[in-house]
Formats: sequence, structure tokens, C-alpha cells
Amino acid sequence: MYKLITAEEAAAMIRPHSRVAIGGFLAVGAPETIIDAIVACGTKDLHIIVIASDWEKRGIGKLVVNHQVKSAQVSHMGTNKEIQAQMNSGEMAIEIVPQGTLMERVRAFGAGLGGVLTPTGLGTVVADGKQLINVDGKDYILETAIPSDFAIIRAWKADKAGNLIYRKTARNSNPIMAMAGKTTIVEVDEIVEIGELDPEQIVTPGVFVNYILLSKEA
Amino acid sequence: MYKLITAEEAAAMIRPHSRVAIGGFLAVGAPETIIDAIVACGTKDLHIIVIASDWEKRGIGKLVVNHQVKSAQVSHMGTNKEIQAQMNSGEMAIEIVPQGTLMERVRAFGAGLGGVLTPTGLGTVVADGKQLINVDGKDYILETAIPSDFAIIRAWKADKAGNLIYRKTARNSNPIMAMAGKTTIVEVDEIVEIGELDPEQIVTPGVFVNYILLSKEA
Amino acid sequence: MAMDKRAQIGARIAQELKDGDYVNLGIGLPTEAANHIPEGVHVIFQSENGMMGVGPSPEPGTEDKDMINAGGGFITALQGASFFDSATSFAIIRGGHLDVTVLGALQVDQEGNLANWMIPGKLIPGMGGAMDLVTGAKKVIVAMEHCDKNGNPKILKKCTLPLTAKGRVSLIITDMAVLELTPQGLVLQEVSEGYTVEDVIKATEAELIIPSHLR
Amino acid sequence: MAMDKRAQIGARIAQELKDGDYVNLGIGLPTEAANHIPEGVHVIFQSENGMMGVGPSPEPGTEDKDMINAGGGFITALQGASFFDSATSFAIIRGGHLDVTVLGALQVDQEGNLANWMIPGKLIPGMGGAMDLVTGAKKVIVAMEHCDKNGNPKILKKCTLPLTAKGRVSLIITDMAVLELTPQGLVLQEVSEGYTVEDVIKATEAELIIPSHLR
Repeated sequence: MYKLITAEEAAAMIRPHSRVAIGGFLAVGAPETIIDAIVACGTKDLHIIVIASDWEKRGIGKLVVNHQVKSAQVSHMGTNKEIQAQMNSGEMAIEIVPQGTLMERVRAFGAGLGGVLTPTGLGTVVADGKQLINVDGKDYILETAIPSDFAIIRAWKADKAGNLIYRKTARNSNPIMAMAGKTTIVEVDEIVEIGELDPEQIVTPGVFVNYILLSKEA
Repeated sequence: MYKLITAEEAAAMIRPHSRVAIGGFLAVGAPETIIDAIVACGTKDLHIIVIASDWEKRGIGKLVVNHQVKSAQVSHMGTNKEIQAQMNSGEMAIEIVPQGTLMERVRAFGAGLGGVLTPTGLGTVVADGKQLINVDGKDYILETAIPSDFAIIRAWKADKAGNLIYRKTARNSNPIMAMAGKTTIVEVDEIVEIGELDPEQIVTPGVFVNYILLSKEA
Repeated sequence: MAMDKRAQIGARIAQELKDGDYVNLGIGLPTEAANHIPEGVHVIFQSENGMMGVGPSPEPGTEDKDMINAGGGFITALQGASFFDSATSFAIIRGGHLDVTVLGALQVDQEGNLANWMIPGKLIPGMGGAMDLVTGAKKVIVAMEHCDKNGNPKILKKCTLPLTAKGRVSLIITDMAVLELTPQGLVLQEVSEGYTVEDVIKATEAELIIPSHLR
Repeated sequence: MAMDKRAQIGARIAQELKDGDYVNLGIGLPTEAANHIPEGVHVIFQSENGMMGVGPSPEPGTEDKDMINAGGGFITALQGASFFDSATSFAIIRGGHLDVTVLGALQVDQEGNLANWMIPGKLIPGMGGAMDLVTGAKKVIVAMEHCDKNGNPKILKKCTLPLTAKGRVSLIITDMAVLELTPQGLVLQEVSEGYTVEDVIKATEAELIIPSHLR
């Protein structure tokens, strides 16, 4: 069962060199309140796992601008010049991962799998140095699970059993990241009574959730 | 977009040696109307992919009793003496697959993956003859995707865009099997107008659905 | 097994379950634990076909055809329940998100190996979800009668039946005793009323470590 | 690119989309196709962040902060839309459930290879979902200006930039021409008004097969 905490308490759990999977897509569905608290903490040398690097002033871009990120696994950085600059200067180590592969590698960790075989990236630099495995006559790249210490995600509503629902395209990577944290911290707009969420409608069951805090954006 | 068909038309598509993934768990959520039509057709030499062998008179047990199944990938047969008898006599070839591994292998096929690495079955007969792969110091079994020609599944409601929702524990393997058929045929209790299902609530988007028919059980 | 023995084992399992734990109870004897959860302890039960928040059996006549547990028995849903597909259900199990799984056994051994899914040449029901549960749950408890119906030990030096998983069992609860798997070996932690340490040793093939509080 | 050229390419892409198709349009030029779907043809658009049934841009002032497409632009949902997580979205894409994907290109070659995600030493935005889309969609259409802004060919014998995927492009639609990848090679299928076959050949590095109807 989850515990209710503050954003400051959440940020304090995350330590230098923590591996942090962060939900959101181009900052939509990003846990901005938690990110702001991590920025306020100033914790450095983070490894982040994100779909996109967002913008300088929104989403995980704020962590990059504040020089708190040492390395990242990310699929798209086109909206954030600061992350490209830090990559080019060698300040940040970046592994660029195709978006679908990233989602499967994160899901694999959350689901206790060691990895998946995907055709995505065959014949490209993404395959460099990776094992190819042939199944039924087709080649696949062995892509290993991406471990994370923390998942910080954003949901719309939680009930008091920790069950989560999301809002529209703000769902994106959040349910996948939620599965993958050894510790999963969720920022929500609202916490409702048990029974207010239809059991059929729940996207992330409370079993994946360790901590919940209220968004300052809500 | 899906087409509306009859159970007889669905059954006629399935040919000898077809590989058929069938939804349901102990016959709850099983597409009984389609199964009955396949029994009426008498099509033989089927390969089926199912969580459990159900009962002699319910679910896929009916196909087994009617000697239409040549081989199966299944995780549990404890409720069906006929399938055990046909396995022991050599009439049916059975691959017993741990339930979680079965779900991942079926999902992998639906998701275009060649397979997954799982720790389940390590040190047991399930690992026999399979490749072991070490990731970050842990061993995993390479389990390959299970291909299927058809998925036949049961949902509660479809809308006219082919989006599906399920009812309670009748959901079980159905959304996973739905992803995995080259052709996916869905038996539903009810088809509702577009807009009647909340876009947030949809479990299987219509993109996975090729044919829909109305259940005779509804 | 006599009802009082079942209740005794169920009550002992229940002591292992902490407030807020997510728990999967195997078919048969393990489900007895649900009847013995202490007042004030809230445990959330999973059914691996795709549900969290399983409630008690329905009153006769109120069964819902779409509400069954992994054993095929009718169930109800508690407030706060959720439904999900079987792949998600096993992601919960395999991914280490489940606090406790309790299963029956044909055999268990002093290395924490478990055999509970087939007897070659006799019965091959399949492992269902058992291999994933034993591989993935944070704590694996075996609950069973101490000996088989012929009085032969089921707690062995080494399992002879095909394994369900290797080295994953952490606790064994039987009608005679509670035994814990430790890095040093299998430790006899408790002896049930009516039995002596010597009774347990005699009914067990595995080598037992007897701690000072039982000597 | 001039608006009329964009519209022309968009209209030509739209001709490739059939009633009932599930389609993913890449950022930029490909989105132009959505404005040219013929009356009576119902195409369902995916946004790979996790939505099927994308509708037109919202009226100014009615934007919903939680409704964006893969390019970050505000969108609306049509009746029959569905939301799902990004892993499901890419299961749709990689699993071959998407009928058509339309993407821009930096380079494309006569073997159906596509390069559209990085220029070494210059710009490395990342491939986002492009590699999965090109690998998984049933039909991959490249939509772009025939030449780069310096007038150099983008349709090459062999791509020189890092690839997005190998041998997966089936159709190339540009302001000058429509070209089809076939087992025999790259076939020039259509030449746009105002251009000759020779113009296209001159603007293309790849070897072109010129079918009889264009000779």
C-alpha cells in the first residue's frame, strides 16, 4: 500500500547516481511538481530514462538545464538544445533508444524480464555491439531490460487503494514507467475515495505504487 | 476497420492446421459461440494456444473432445481429463508453457517482437533445449514469440469503431490474444454506437480487430 | 486433512501477512489463510487470471459468471479492486511486485527447491501460474501437510519430482512445524502443539537445523 | 516549401489511404495528407504517444493541455477514439497492425533504405518513434521535397547518412514524382505537372526504372 508524501520528501529519496524513469511525453503527463522539487534539491549525477528531453523550462528539461543529469536513455531530443549541447560537450552520456524499444525495455524491467527481441534498429547503428538472434528465419536485436531505482510519474486520479487513471494523451509512458521503478512515486491531481474509480477502468493497479503526492499544478 | 460476420463465417475461415489463439480462462471469457461453430464445422488438425484446457463441455474442451485439436500450447490441463488422455495416447502434441511465459510469448507475436527473456522455468524442464542468456549477471531463458493465424476472443462490448471492453475476470487473456492474431475475430455481447464507450476506458483499440460477431450467449 | 489442521495451518500462514501486503494464495489449503487475517490487518489478494482485491466467496445464488479466481471458484470484488489482463497480472508476479505467494507442494527440499506441478507418468496438469509465482514473488511460502498420505516425508534432502522453481522457497508451514530456509540450511522454527522436535525430525528427510530455543 | 507544393504532396499521399486504414502521419509535411482525405473515405489516425482517432487541430482557445500529437501540437479526438499507453502504441506499430506510415526523409535509396534521424556531427535529435514505424507498418511512404534546399538529390543509390531502417520503404511521394520500390528496383510511376521524365532523372541519383506508360 502506498504512503502519502510531499514533493520534498520524494525529491529527498532520490540520491546522486539514482536511476530515475520519468513519465511524460514532450512534458505532457510529466510529474512537474516532483521535477521542481528535485531541481530545488539540486541532486546531481542522475541517470534518467525518458521518452523525450522535453523543453528547457518544462518537464525533464529543467533537470538538464540545472546540470543534474549525468546520463540518459532517451529517444528524442529535438525540442531541447541544452541536452544536445551537454551531449556534444561530453557533460552528459546519452544512449539514444528507439521509442518502442525504450518502452519494451522499461516494461521488461517492470515485468521481471531480462529483455526482448525486436526487429527495430536492424541494419542501423542501434544494432551496433548488440547480439542478433534469429527466430523462425528472422533476425532480431536482443535489447536488455533497463533497470531503474525510481519511477516518477504523473496520473490524473488515484484512489485510496493507490489505483491510478490517466487523462487523454497524458497517459503515454506513465503506466509503463509506473511498473518499472523499484520505488514508484506518483504525482496526481486528485485522490478520491476507494470505490470512486470503476475497477474496470483502472489503468495502473495500486500494487505498482509506493508513494503518492498531490500535484501543485492541479 | 472490422467487418460484422456470423459465427459460421468465422468458423469457415479457420482451416486444418490453422494456429488459433483462443481467449478465456477456465472457460470464463471464452468465445463459446465461435467455438461451437468450429465444432459444428468439424475442422481438424488445429493448433491451439490457450491458457487452460477448460472443461469437456465448456470452452476449448469441446474442440478437444471432438478430436479437432492436433497440438496445443497450454499452461494448465487439470480440469480436462480428455486432453490428458489424448496427450498420453499421442493423439495430441502438447507444449506445456508457464502461464506468464505463455502470455508474454503471445504478446510478443502481437507486438512484433521475436521473444522475451524470462527467469521463469530456470532450473526446470521448461528450460530444456532452450538458450540461456545472461543479462547483468542473471540468467534468463530465451522464450520465442508464439505465432498465430487467428485469434478468437470474447469481449463484453464493442463500439462501431471496433474498440473493445471486457467484463470483470472475463478479461483475462482476451486483450493479449486480441493483439496476436494475424486475423482477430471477436465475439461480443453487444455492439454499441461510436461514442458510447469512453475513449479512456477502452482496453483493446479497434486497430487489433478484424471481425466481430454477436454471442449467442448474450 | 481434518478441518482443525487446515484452520491451524491457515492461521499460521495469516501471521506471515502484514498490513498492506499484496498476496497470491494458491488453490486449496493456502486459501484457508484468508479466513484468519487478524482484525486491523488489510491484505490485498490477487487472482492471477487478472484481478487485485479479491473478496470472499459470494452468497449462494449471487454468483457472477464472470467472477472467478485462478482455481475456477466464484469470487467477489472488494472496494478498491481492479481488473487487468493476464499479461499485466504476470508482470505483477514476475516483476517482484507481489509481497507473498503461498502454494501447496508435492515435495520441497532443503535447498528451497519446490516440486508441485507434475508426477511423471501419472499426472501432468501443467504448472499454470505456479512457476511464475515461485520465481517472482518476494516471499514464497509453502503450505502443506508435513507427510504424504502414506506417511512419507515431503520435505526432502533433494526433490525427486520435476521442479517448479529452484531455490525460491523461504518458509514451509505444515501441520507439524514451521521451517525456514536460511543460507545455513533448513531451520526448524516452530513445532506444533502435540508434536516433539523428534517427531518432526522423524517425519522429515531433509537435514534440519535445530535452534537453541527448541533444544 | 510553397503551400501549393505541400498541398499537392498531401493530396497525393491521401490517394494512398483507403477507407478503414489505420495511419500514422509523421511530423511536418506528411500531416498535410489529413487535409485531403476524399469525402466518404474514413481513415483513422494514430498518434504514437498513445492515441487512435486523432481529429483536427482545436480551435484557438479550446486547446486541452493533455491532448497533443507526437509532434507536440494540440489535437482533438474524434468519436471512436481511444487512449492507450506508449508500449501498446508501439505494439500496434511494431506488430504490423498499422496499415500505413508516412514519414519525411533526409535521404532514401533505391534499396528502400531510409535515413531521417541524424546528421553526424551536426544534429542528433534522436529517432523517436521513426525506427519502429518504418520497421513495423505494413506500408511505408516517404513524403518529401525531391531535392534538398541546395538542389542536391535526396533519392540516392545508397544512403550515406545513418539509416532509420533497411529496405522498408515502399513508395516515395515528392513534389516532382511518385516512385515505387519493387523487387526489380525503383520505378518512376508518376511525374508531376510541370516536370518531364528527364527532369526527374536529373534530380535523382538513384537508378530509375521508367515504365512504358511514361516513355
